[in-house]
Amino acid sequence: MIPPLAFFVLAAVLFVLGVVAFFVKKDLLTQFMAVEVMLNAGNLAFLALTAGPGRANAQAIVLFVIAVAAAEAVVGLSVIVLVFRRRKSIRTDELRDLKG
Amino acid sequence: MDRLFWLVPLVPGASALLLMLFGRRYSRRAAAWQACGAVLVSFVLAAAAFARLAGGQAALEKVLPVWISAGSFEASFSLAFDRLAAVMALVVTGVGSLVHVYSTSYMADDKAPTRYFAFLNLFTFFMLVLVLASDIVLMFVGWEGVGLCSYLLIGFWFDRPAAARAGLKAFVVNRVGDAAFLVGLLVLLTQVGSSSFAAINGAARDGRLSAGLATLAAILLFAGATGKSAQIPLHVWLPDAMEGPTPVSALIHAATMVTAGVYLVCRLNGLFAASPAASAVVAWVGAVTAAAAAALALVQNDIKRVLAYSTISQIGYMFIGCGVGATAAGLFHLTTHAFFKSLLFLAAGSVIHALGGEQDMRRMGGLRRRLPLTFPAFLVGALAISGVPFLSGFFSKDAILTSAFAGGHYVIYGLGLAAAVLTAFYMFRLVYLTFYGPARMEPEAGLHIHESPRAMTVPLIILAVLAAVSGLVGLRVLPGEPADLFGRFLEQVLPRTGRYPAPPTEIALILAATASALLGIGLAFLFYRRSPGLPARLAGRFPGAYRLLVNGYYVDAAYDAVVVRPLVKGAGWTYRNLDLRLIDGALNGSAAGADLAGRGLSAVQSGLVRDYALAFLLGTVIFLGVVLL
Amino acid sequence: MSFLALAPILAVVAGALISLLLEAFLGRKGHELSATAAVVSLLAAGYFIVRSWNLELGYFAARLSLDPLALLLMAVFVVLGAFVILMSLAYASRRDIALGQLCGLLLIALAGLMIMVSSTDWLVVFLGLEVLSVASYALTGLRRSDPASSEAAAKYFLMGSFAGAFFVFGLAILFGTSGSMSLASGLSGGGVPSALPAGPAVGLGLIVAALFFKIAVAPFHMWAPDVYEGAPTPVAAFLTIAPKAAGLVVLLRVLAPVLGRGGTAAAVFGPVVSAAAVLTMFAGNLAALRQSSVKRLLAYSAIAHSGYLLVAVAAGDGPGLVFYLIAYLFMNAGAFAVLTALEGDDGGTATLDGLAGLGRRHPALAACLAVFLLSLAGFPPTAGFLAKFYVFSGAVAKGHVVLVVAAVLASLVSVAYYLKVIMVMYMKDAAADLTIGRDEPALWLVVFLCVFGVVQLGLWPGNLLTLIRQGSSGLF
Amino acid sequence: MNGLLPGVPLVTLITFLPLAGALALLFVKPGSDRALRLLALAVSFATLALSLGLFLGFDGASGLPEFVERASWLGRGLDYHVGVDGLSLSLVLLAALLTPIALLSSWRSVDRRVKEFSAFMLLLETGMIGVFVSLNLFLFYVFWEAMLIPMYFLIGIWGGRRRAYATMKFVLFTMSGSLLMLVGIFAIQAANFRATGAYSLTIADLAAAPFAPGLQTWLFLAFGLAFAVKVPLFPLHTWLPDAHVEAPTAASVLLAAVLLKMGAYGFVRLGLPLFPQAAAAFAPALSVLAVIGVVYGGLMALVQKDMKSLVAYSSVSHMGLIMLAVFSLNFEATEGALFQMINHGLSTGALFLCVGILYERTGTRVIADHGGAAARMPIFAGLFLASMLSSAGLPGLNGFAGEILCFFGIFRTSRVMAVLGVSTVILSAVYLLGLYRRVMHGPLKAPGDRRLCDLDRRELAMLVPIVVLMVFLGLFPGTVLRKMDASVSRYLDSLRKQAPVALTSRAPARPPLWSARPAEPER
Amino acid sequence: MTLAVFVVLSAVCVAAVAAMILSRNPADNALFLVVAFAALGGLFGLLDSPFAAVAQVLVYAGAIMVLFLFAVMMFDLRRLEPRSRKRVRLGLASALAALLLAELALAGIRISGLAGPAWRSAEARDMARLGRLLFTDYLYPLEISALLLMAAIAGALALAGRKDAG
Repeated sequence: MIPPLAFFVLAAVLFVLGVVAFFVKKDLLTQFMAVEVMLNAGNLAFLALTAGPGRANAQAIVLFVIAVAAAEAVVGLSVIVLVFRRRKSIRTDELRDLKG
Repeated sequence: MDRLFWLVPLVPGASALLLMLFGRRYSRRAAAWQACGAVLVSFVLAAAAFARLAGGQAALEKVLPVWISAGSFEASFSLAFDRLAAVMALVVTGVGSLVHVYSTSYMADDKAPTRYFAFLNLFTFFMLVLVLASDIVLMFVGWEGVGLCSYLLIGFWFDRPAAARAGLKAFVVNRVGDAAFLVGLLVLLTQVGSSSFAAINGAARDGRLSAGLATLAAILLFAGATGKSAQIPLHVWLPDAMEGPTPVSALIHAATMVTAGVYLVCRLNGLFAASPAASAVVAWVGAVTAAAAAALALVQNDIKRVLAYSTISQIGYMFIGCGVGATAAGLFHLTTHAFFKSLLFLAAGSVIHALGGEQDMRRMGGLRRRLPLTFPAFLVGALAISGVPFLSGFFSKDAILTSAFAGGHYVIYGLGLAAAVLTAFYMFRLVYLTFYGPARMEPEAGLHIHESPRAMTVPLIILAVLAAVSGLVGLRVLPGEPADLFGRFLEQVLPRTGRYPAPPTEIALILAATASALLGIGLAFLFYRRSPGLPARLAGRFPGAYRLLVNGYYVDAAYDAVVVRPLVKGAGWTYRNLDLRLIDGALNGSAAGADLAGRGLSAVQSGLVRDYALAFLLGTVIFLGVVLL
Repeated sequence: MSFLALAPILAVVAGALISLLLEAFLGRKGHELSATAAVVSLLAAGYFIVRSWNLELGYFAARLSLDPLALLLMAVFVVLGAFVILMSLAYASRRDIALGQLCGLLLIALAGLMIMVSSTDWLVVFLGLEVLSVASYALTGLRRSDPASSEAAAKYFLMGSFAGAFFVFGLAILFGTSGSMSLASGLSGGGVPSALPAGPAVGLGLIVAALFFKIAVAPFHMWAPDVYEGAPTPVAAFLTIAPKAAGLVVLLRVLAPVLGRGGTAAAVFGPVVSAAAVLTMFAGNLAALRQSSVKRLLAYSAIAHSGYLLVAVAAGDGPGLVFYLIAYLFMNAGAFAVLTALEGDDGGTATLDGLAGLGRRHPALAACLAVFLLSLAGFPPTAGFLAKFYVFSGAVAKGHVVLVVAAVLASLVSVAYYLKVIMVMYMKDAAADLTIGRDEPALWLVVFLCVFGVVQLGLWPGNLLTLIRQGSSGLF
Repeated sequence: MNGLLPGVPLVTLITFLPLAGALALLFVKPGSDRALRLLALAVSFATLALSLGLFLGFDGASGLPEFVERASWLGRGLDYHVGVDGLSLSLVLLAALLTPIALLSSWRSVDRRVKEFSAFMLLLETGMIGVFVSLNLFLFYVFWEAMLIPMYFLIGIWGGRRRAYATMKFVLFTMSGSLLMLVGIFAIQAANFRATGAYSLTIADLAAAPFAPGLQTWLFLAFGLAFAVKVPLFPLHTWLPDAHVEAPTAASVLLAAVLLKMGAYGFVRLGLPLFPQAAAAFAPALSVLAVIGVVYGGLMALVQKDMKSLVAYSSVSHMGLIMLAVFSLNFEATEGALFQMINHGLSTGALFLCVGILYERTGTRVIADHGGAAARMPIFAGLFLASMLSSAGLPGLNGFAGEILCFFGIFRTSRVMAVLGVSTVILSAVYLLGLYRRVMHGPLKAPGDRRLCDLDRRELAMLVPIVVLMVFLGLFPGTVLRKMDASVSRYLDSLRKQAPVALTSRAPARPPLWSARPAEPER
Repeated sequence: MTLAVFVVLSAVCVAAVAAMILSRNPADNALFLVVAFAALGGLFGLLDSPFAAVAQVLVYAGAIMVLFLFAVMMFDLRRLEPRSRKRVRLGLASALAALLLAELALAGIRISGLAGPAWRSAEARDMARLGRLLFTDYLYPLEISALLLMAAIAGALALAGRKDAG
């Protein structure tokens, strides 16, 4: 059988890939997608690391994380809409009026 | 009345206070009268107390409340009128009264007579405090107080830059001495545990004060005395002090204040007696000063500066006396000098007055007949200071030189004798240049020459009489016999430590002294009456020596180059480099550093989310690294 | 165990709903009403908080427990909420912000905060944090006409969700290895472990990093200046205080037992917290030196204060932390209130030069700002001083001398820029005239209350101190 | 204790009356400058009157604080605890005396924002008095630090051209010291709690329970830095000239006269008693710094071009002497130092007033722009001179009485230091009278300047009392000294008890230096 | 068998994410993520978590990612991203990411019991139990989630609602 470590390492890889994606991508939307990858890696880790009754709890928690992701997605998309309306662009690097 | 001797200083003091407080409300005349009156009252009180002493009482004492006290330090307002103080007090109030009276006329046309009289009274007050204090700390009050008054009066015409500068110089040079005085004071206070003169002298005599410390303290105090009494090396202020009004020169810079150093040494005779080394220093400084200053007087053209150098030289004599153990003789010379030197100054003042302020002897001459009272008075003074027999200076100077010789201080004696020749010479140079020969003043000034009013001439006459006869109190019935009147009177205060020479020696010494006086006068006659071109030729022959004398041995220049300028320059350099550049620079630098750090942080805060996330990631990685390792 | 424990949170949530609904149905007319409803709900919440004092209420199997610390913090949030609403009344209409939405979102955020501080369950804390975050993103972007506002919202959102993912991952590891969601689990399991258990430690590390982000601790702080500057000013007042307070309390609840017990865990987390504190203080203060916008300056100052507050965490000093937070509430809210008043109609925030001559033209306002700044700088006899005194003295008592020396040096740096503001207000002459709306009684009320709080807490915090000490006596 | 007015919290009243006055000022209608000034003046005079009452009612036989008031304030040792003893009594009086004078000095020169100015002056007075009367370390610190604020505003708002730089320097410099002192206070609190199990910051308690030597060293350094900056000791003095030059006259007066004393007072009240062993160990090093300050300040004063910075550097020099005396750790020196603080307060205060008077008339403080003013202003010339002479330590004036005690005490501990310290006698004469010559003497500069008139009544009212006091204290220093005696010997006893080795080895000459006077020699 | 499934699913997952990183087309990005999340759902299934797996596929892959896809269309992001020019930052970020991965892996290795055989969990497959759990133990979080969604809606309304909504 597959040891939990494999799942955990997979989760870690996905998480780090999400991080890398966050840095590589250049618009708000895709960067947020990267964050979603990280969140999912978290979910995987939840399930991978728990055993027995714990994994039932972990499933419940995963549900909440998904809810969080959904909520963030909603607000996030509206923030992005807001930015897009003002600037006609959602390039992250163009958001640098505030600095210094 | 003699019980009230402690009022002697207070009366002029009160008068000075009133004059200073209500200066504007006084009329000229009222101020003058009050000032004279105060000093006269004080003179009368002093005389009464003196009478009491003469009646046999040892001393009058008055301890007013404790003044400064903390722990083992205590100083009190304690006054004592012993025989030493009595002599000095009489001189101060006596000459002081005359100078006050003289001033009423001399300063009649001045802008601020009230201020003048206030300062003069204040001076009298401090001088009397100095004299009467039986506590050395209290004496220091008078000591510095007279210095202050000297400063104020030298700079009386403060709108003249030279006067202001001279006043400052006097004060600062005095302060240099006073700093040494203060250290000496500290040595005594901590070692003796009391500030009274009796205790200090007592401790020195019975050996509680070790010889080394006694020497240290004595030399430090004497350093203070050299400042006040204008001895080498702190003599530089006195010639400049002639910027002050002439009566002031007469009182302060001739008769009283400048002799305070001598008085101090007399006061502390126990201490100095306990330290032969210190006494030797005193004698040597006195001797060198006497000769060197007399030489300087030779080349002065300003009538008052001649007298100023003369004063320095004469005080040197007094110190010789104190240093060789003839303390009473020193004090005796102090007394006679007070009379004849104030006489000379006041007479010179009369001359200056007559010439409308002219002080340069090269523009005088032939005044003999035009100032019929001043001239004889001056002449008496000149003869007295030159040591012409039977005038006061002869007795006092001789007493000192005799003691020096008898004590085996032959070099000192030789210097003194040389100084005597020089003294006679420059005094008569002065006499000849001023009163004889052709009139060299501006024709304009020559028209107004007149004899001074009575308020000025009467003091001259009185002083002339005193200068002539006061030496008699020092007359010894027989040579070799210690019982001269003056010395006997002071015996209990100033025990004589030196020896007297054998009578034949003494007669020889007297003759030598007389001869030197006459030699000096004769030379002056030769140089300035017979062949007036001689001095210039002599100066041409020895230009180096002449320049040395004219420039006062370059002492002022040396001080300027060695002390003053390096100090000011160094301070300026330090200020610019240490305070402004280094310390402030470090401060401003750290502020700039903080600013720079802020600038760096601002630059990092680029506004790019990517960078922010990078920082976040960095933090996390480090954090986790710490956790895992 | 009582349903009553939910009352404060419910009151706030109800208020939020009512405000939002009023806004939705009445539009512009609903502004006043929704604000009133919000304030009323806050009053109700306040009432419930006071009522719950000393009752040790709990609910949901202790996932919600109203211990004194939670109640104190809830009270702080309620007061802050009221302040922000009062500050916004005129501001919102000037800036074209729907007041009802602002009130509603604010109340939701408050509810999130209350949830965070009243639980010892990581899941609840996480969810509360997300409620807070989601509402905060929206609050930040509320000035829809202002590009800065939306930029701030975007940055906040992006960074917030990024940090949130770390939280989740950390939580996963923590939960997976300790099997429990309790704050007290993991490292504080049992006894003194000789070696650090890797799983919980890493999990906790990730979570703490996420919390540091929320508290704006260097180097996780970089979003903060931009967001604080871009957010509507009353919201900025909220953001500089509330999330920080909640995050710190959570941090304290987690770390105080760990650090207090010593051992390897303390040896690892203690220095990390201390180092972060030092870094934060200096990063905030040094960067603030060069700011020309007062708002941004205060933003950096807020970061620096996170550093000071972390000192309390490092020392495990609950009472000190709470007192500092309360003092900070008054001084910072006050400063932002004045800033709100100073904002010109053109929408620009006050620059340093714009403050020139304020002392002459609006002496009262300038004086109040001066008081707040002096308090932030930590001059006696203000609340800021006493707060620093308590926190730093607690830290020294625990042996953190170097940390405290660094802290005082940092606050020395801070004096430079706080005083610079004061100097400009009083010592420079005005370049341009500043018009200030005078008909903002609510704003004045906030300013007055804050001044009162700052002075009162500085001079005579009497009962509050007792309350705090009493409240935290059982916890640490 | 409080025999004068039983039941009246006199010290509290004195401390907070000015604060109340400052608050009252805020309610006076703006614009009525005269009313504002009069109110402020009245309050400060009332404070002065109460302080005089305090002074007269002070017994001083026990050496313990009198008029003690104590109340619990913040708990855990942070109490409100005030009172005066011999060390602080005269300083309270000094602060109370100089505030009304400083207010008078600003009557005309400060014409903008009179309300704020007066309020800040009164606040400053509360701060100053508070520092002196605090018997609790926390309270002390609160006043110490709070006092910076009014000073900051006074210089910052009413100051000269470079006031921004000067205030910032002043505040940051001072705070860098005092913040470390704050850390020291924390450490004391912790150490004391560890030792006794009780929270106390009462100074007397802390002095009674000595700290471990290692701790003492650090604590002394922390406290010492704060005090040394304030004094200011070389090389921490550079804030002072800048602050003075930029400050308005009134602030300069209080800064020089009272604020600097806080540093020296801090050493006497806290630095030495709390950490006697460390203090004894550091005393030689600090003495060296102090004596460097004496000479250095004097030399720097020589080359200043601005009257105020000249006087400021003279303060550096004089405060150096006071510190030297403090570190000499014997009775005479300590009493001399405390007395000299008063004297320096009076003389330097007066000097700044005089400079301010000249500045008001001519609009310049550059020495070279002045000259010959004595001709137009004879009364002023006299008072100015008297102030200078007091500062230069002319015997008969107060400065001498203090100076000689200091010298005496220093000499007993270290002769070299005393000799170096005596140089101030020369230097102060040079720079002060040199200033006088350049400014007051010589030909009149700008003779057509009508503004150069003599003092008016207001100016007389501020200078004359100080000068009278200089003379009075010069003649009757016992008035002040006797009130100190018991406290000073108590202070030294406690030092000796805790650091016997260090103290006796430094002054081996004779048995107890601090209490009894040696057997009277013949008199 | 399971091993094969695991290998395939994880390979798909990682590959999809990697493709998403490398692809410069936003629309493709979203689609890659759908794939990745679906695969992840499968992995959840492998972990005895059918509920999570379903939720993952339905909510994530189904709902959220579709939302993203719409957003991509809406913002007209179909054109290609420009290539990054800030290589230094990217390199730094990658290095840090690699370090992070190493740290996480290290932690995983250190966590005891992970390397052993897989944990099976019958309880986790009991949906009824899970339902009960959600409405008893997790009632409070559930309610908070409700609040969270409310917050999200309110926020979305406030930010992106009609302009005259206020």
